[in-house]
Amino acid sequence: MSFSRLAAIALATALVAAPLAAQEQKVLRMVPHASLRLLDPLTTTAYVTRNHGYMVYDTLFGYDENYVPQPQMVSDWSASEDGLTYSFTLRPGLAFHDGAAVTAADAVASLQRWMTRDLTGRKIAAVLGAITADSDTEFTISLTAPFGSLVEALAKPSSVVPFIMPKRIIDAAGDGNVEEIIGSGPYRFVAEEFRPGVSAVYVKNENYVPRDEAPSYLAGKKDVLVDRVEWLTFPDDQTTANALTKGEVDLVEAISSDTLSMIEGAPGVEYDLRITSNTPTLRINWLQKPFDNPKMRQAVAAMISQDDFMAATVGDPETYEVCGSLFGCDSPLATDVNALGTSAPDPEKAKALMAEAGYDGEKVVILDASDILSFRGLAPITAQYLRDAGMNVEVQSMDFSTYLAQRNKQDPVSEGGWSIAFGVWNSPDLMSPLSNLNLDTEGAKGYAGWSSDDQLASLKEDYARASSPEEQKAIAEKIQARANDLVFFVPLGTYRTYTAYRDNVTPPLPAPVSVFWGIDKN
Amino acid sequence: MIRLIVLRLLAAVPVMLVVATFVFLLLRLSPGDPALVVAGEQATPEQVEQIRRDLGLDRSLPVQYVTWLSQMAQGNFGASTLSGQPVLDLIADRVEPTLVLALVTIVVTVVIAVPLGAIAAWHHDGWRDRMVMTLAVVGFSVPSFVIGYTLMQLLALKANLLPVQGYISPFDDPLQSLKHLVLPAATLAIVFMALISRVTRASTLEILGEDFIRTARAKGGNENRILWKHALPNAAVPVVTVIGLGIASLISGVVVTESVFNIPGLGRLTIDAILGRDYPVVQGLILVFSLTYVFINLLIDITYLIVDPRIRY
Amino acid sequence: MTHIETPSRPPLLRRLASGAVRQPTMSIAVLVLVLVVLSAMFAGLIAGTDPLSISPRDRYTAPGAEFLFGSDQYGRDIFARVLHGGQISLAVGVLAASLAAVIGTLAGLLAGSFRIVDAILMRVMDGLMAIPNILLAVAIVSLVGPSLLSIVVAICIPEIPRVARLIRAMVLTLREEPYVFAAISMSIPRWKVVLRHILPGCLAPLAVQFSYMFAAAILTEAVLGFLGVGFPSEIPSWGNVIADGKSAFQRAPWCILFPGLFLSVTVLAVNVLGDSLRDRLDPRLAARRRPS
Amino acid sequence: MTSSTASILEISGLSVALDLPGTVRRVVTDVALTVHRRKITCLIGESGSGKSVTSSAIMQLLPSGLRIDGGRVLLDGHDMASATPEDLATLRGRVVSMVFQEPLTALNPVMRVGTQIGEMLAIHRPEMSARAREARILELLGDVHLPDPPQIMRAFPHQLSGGQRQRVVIAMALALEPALIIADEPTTALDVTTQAQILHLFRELMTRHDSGVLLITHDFGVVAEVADFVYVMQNGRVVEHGAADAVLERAEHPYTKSLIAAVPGFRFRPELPVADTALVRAEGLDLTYVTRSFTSAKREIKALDQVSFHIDPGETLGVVGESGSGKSTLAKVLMLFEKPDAGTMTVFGREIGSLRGKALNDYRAGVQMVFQDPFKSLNPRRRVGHSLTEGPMANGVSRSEALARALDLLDRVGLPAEAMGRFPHEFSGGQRQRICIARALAMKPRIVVADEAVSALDVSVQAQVLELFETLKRELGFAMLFITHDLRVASNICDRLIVMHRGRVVETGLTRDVFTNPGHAYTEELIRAIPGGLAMRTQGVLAEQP
Repeated sequence: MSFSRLAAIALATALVAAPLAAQEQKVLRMVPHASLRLLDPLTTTAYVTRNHGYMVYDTLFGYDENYVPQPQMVSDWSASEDGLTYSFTLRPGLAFHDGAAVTAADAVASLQRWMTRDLTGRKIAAVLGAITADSDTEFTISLTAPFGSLVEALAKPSSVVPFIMPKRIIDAAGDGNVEEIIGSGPYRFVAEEFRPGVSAVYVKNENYVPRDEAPSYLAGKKDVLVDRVEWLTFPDDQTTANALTKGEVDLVEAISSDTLSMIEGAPGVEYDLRITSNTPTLRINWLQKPFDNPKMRQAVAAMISQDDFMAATVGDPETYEVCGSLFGCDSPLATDVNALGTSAPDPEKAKALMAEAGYDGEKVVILDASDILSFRGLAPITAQYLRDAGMNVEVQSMDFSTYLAQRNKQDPVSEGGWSIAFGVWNSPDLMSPLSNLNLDTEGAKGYAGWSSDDQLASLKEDYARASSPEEQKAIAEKIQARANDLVFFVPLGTYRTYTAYRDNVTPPLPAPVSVFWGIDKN
Repeated sequence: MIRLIVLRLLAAVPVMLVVATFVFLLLRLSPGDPALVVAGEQATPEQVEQIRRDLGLDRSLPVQYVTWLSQMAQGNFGASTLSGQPVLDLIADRVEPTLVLALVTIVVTVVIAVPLGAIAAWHHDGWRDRMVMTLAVVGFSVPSFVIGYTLMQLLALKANLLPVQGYISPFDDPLQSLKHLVLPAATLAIVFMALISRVTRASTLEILGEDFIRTARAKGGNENRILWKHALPNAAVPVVTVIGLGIASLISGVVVTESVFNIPGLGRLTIDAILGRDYPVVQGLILVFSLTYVFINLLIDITYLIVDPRIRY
Repeated sequence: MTHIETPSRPPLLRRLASGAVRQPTMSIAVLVLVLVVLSAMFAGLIAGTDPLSISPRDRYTAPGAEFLFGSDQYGRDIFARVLHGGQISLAVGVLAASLAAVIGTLAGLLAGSFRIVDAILMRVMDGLMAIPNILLAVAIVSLVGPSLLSIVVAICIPEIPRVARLIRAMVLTLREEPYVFAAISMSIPRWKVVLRHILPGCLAPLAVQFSYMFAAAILTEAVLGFLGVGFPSEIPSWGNVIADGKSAFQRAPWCILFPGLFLSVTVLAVNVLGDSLRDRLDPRLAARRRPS
Repeated sequence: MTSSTASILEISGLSVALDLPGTVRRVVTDVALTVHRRKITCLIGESGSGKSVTSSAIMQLLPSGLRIDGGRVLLDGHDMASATPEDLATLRGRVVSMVFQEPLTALNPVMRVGTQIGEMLAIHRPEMSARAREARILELLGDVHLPDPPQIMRAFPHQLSGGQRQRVVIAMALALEPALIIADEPTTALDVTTQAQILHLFRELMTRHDSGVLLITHDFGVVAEVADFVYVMQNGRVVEHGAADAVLERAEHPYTKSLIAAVPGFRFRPELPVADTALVRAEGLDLTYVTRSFTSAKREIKALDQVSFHIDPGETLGVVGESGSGKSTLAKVLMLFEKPDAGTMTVFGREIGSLRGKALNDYRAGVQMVFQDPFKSLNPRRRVGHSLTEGPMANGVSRSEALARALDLLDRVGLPAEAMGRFPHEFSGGQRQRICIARALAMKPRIVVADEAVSALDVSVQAQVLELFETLKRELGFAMLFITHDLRVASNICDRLIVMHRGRVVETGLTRDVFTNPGHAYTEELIRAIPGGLAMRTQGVLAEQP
């Protein structure tokens, strides 16, 4: 009897509660591509935190679909003739979620913090004269040397993004992370409902004033059409697909073409190829034998066929392409000069190069992060091709955390070091020679792989100073030619994943990072 | 009884210290670096160094250990390196789903598996016995995630009876909560039932050979009474023991089930924390697990006192 | 004291042999195991192809003449991977169970024989028991990296306390047996008493436990694969072949069907064998079969 | 109601078969048997004779594998052999009830005693009110002379002594005043003094409740004590039956005769000359067992309380007493399995507490033990030859020498040389006990400790083993500490006796003196309680050994 009573109560509660909840609110339940844990987008380069940043924060500029920066929070801006002074005016009516108006001081504080934390930001900091708030809405950046891509940098969608945060929160954070997640973006973050690794909740920012221009990538109007967005992390893609099929979630940010086969043809489910593309890259350890010798690196490059990698790891030819550009093929800088990996493996060439380099069977250690889906297959395929060329290859598998630590070790291979490792990049991260970490030239102090080349370093400085797109493109071609001679990195192809959603949800807007404004649910 | 409880909890301290130290060393000596995990793949060395300082990972191992122990002694479990949230909050947030799932599973299992095992023993070598034992051995032989996917396909997708995934608190919406619990609990229960029904059968079988069962049969009356009134209560001690010891393996099962059915519980939190080298969270969790283990053993001991008057502490 | 002559227990091997005749399920289980072991041992010979050989163009080929069990996402031969995977999975099972049995037995014998060791050792065992086994395994594998050794160790460590407890309990019972007293009174050295008179008495329950651990180890390896901390795909095992094929569950069901079948049938056979062993070897249960 | 002497159980042509793989074996063949009201009918036989199977068959409580293969079991007009489960449900407990051998295990350990008795009433008299039922339980507990019935009723079985538990079982059996009570060795597991009380309780209650009793036993002493009629079984058949007195006095069947003859009577041994130096001299031994569980207050049991004794060379010192008297502890102290808290024990001229290393090994070799249970005292996984040679070889005897010694001893204990290669399970209980003796003697001990060494054996075997001890002692000249609860056995083999009671030595002296002229009330009580009483006593009393 107690059970039936309980059931009756439960039923009654459900009947009363359900319509109340459903009527009033449009809730978009979506599955992000990874679980959100860190909330400060300036602390981590994790893409999921960057996407969270675009929900909560706004940017001064945003890229449009032609990868041209357009003002977003800024209404007017100007640059002096000599390219040393930039003035910006903020749009009127901008307000943070706590009600405070967005002032130039906030923008200045945000940019200053960003310049200590971002690679490109730091490059700007190196030539920074002063950054000052001139009034509540106006601020000026003055440089000691020209930095042609300053506005591109402020629009950069690759992590770490220069989001605008309240100065008081930045001041409170000091060296550490921001404690309060308050921005001026289209959604308000509900801190009380945040469950790290499980779910994050955003509600519509009622006070948000969108721009008038039509939405175009990260520029233009950011309309919020739903009341609430719930990010639900799924540890298992099969379950994700099933949940979408049953309508338990409305949208899945990223779904691989293999998983897509599970929902293809399911009633009520639609899907699109995402704009964002991913590029797995092969990175070589320049410090240690045998790859301290460029010839050996060229031998590796000679064995790489992007097509084979893509066919094996992605499969569906609709979703991948062979791309000879180090900046990604979506980039305005895309070029085929001296491309790597665009032809079939050439064992003869590789063997000749190895002989020239005097390769003597030194061990080649390939690092493999076995728990990361997007890394699957990269190490074994590389291993197979390099073995075909006659290298003595060993694959070391580990979880991602160990992988990151292992990849930071500069020791010789015989003492636990590594030779070849991988990375998987969102297209915006490769797009600019300045922010593309794989083109790092700082050697042992720089990005894992520790590539260095003075010639490339000065080319990058030229690029930073270049003032026109044409000039930039020309320098970029030189950069690619030089980088590929020395084999800074080898792109392994470019692929796209799908975004899948219920048919009562309007298709997500295209953008190089996933954005969730402009989505409606009926 | 109170004496028992107090002494047990005191005895738990060395156990937990052993576990905590073991885990501390295991984690700190491992190759992973939480600063790198936090910084993300594209971070520069400076960024990583900054984070490492923030997390206090630049200090020597003994200093870290002492700091951690003294914090622990003050009830301060620290904050997650991955999310910056207090460890206790994180754990508290994830306890309920795991606890509810485990409890439902245990109840379902005990209600079904114990009678099944007893019936199998009663009809030893008969068709009922064979059937129960076959089911049990099959339940034992299929990976739990396969059982989970299969149930999901059949009951959630094909038959459309139940939701695929997720967790809803019974305190918010009992009916929905129950619906969401059916599949994960069934998945877990199939494995756990296999274990419990086997143990129940074996211990009942043993008890059925005891002299007092003959005494009971000599009394006349319905034979079923002997099974339920005489054999089963006596078989309870080993069954209770196995249920108790099974909790640890149940939590292991929960890890997989939580992944399959997307339940935000402790298992997933632990895996994420281990893979993300979130030391404070792992250490906090391990202490929670040890405490649970001690607590469950205490419960078992108290249950012994209830089911078997011969046991005195 | 009873005056009824209880039938005594014939030696182990004969009991097993007679069991096989009387219990057809047991014979089938043994047959299945023999076949699986043989197929794994001669995997190279039977499969003919390299389980690691990648052939991107043959992605997800359905089972047929070219690939008996089909191919996976990298165009690798699943038949070869399953057979070779058997080597690894069976090795994990045997090694993990053996290691746990040996260490657990040693710990149990020590704990059962010396009081001080007992107090310390059993606290440590309690500590190990407190950590859910999968989580401990995940921790160990992710910390030292997946290899045959680390996975075997990771799987075996949580089993050690169980064996130790079992053996300890057996020792505590056996050391009260008059024949042990007799041996001590004949000034036979302690270690010989343990080796000759106590250890052999523990072997029967240990054999049963071994079979369960063996089965559990194979399953745990699969679960580790599922959680992403199993063997790297360079080392095929049933667990990681299933894990690799998981995402293609609907598109290429053969990717998990065949390894899953091999795994489950093997585990099933081992469990059946374990149950039969227990029924045969457990004197209390065995006595029930033979009325006095 | 039938008249008081009418038969209530009539078994005719009963056969019970054991199904073995591929074959069927009869364990009971063509048994005919009658039990009358107010009479005790004894069914006697040695292990394997089929007596217990017969009694189980009456209640249809045969272990699995056994089945009734023919014949009729007429119980108060109902044929039990063909009774349906429904019939059995009403007949069992109401018309026939049973008392089992092991009172320690016959009661459900997790159920209160009162509930277990009440269950009988609840099953067959569901109309009875709870209050009436409780009254009846109290009445029954009083009937079986249990003290403080209200308290006993709420007790759990483990809180009662063995004798008390057996009374509870009897109370349960009597609850519905059944026509027939079957008692299967009801006193075997009890101490002698309790044994006598229980036997008399049967007689008393049977008369009061107008029931008949079928008493299964292996002990002619019990027959002599209480039986009206006796049936003797051997190999599944009744070989002789009749009025108890008649059978006891004029047994016709040779088996019956041998059984009666095998019952040890009192036979005292000639006095030994007093030796100058004792082999063993114990002074003021104290040993207290403290059970200190983790959480509860400690409990103390005084196992030895100021025990002093000595053993002369070549002498057999008997230690008699009931369970818990401390006699086994004494053996353990001598074997160095236990250490006394106080007192000294000097053996072969040395204080044994301080022995270390080689001296300890030598001492151990000189004192060997024969245990009670022949089934547990040999390692089941080792061949007899191993068991016999292991000890000597561990003590430096060469392999060939150890083998020769083992063969010699096997011969002496009456076993063939092939026994060396066999496993213990291939031997009967008596044979195993012979092997155990040989194993002990292989160490060439100067003292053999025999702890209830013949108690688990059938009477006929018992006599042979005692005989063997006697012979070997004469040939090899060791001294013995012989522990037994059976005074008749003690009288046969011991030169001197010490009587123990609750850890204390209450009497000590030459065997004959102790028996004929007991100096302590407890000794007297022990002697009085010997089953068979006068009948047995007159038969063998004072028969001196040559």
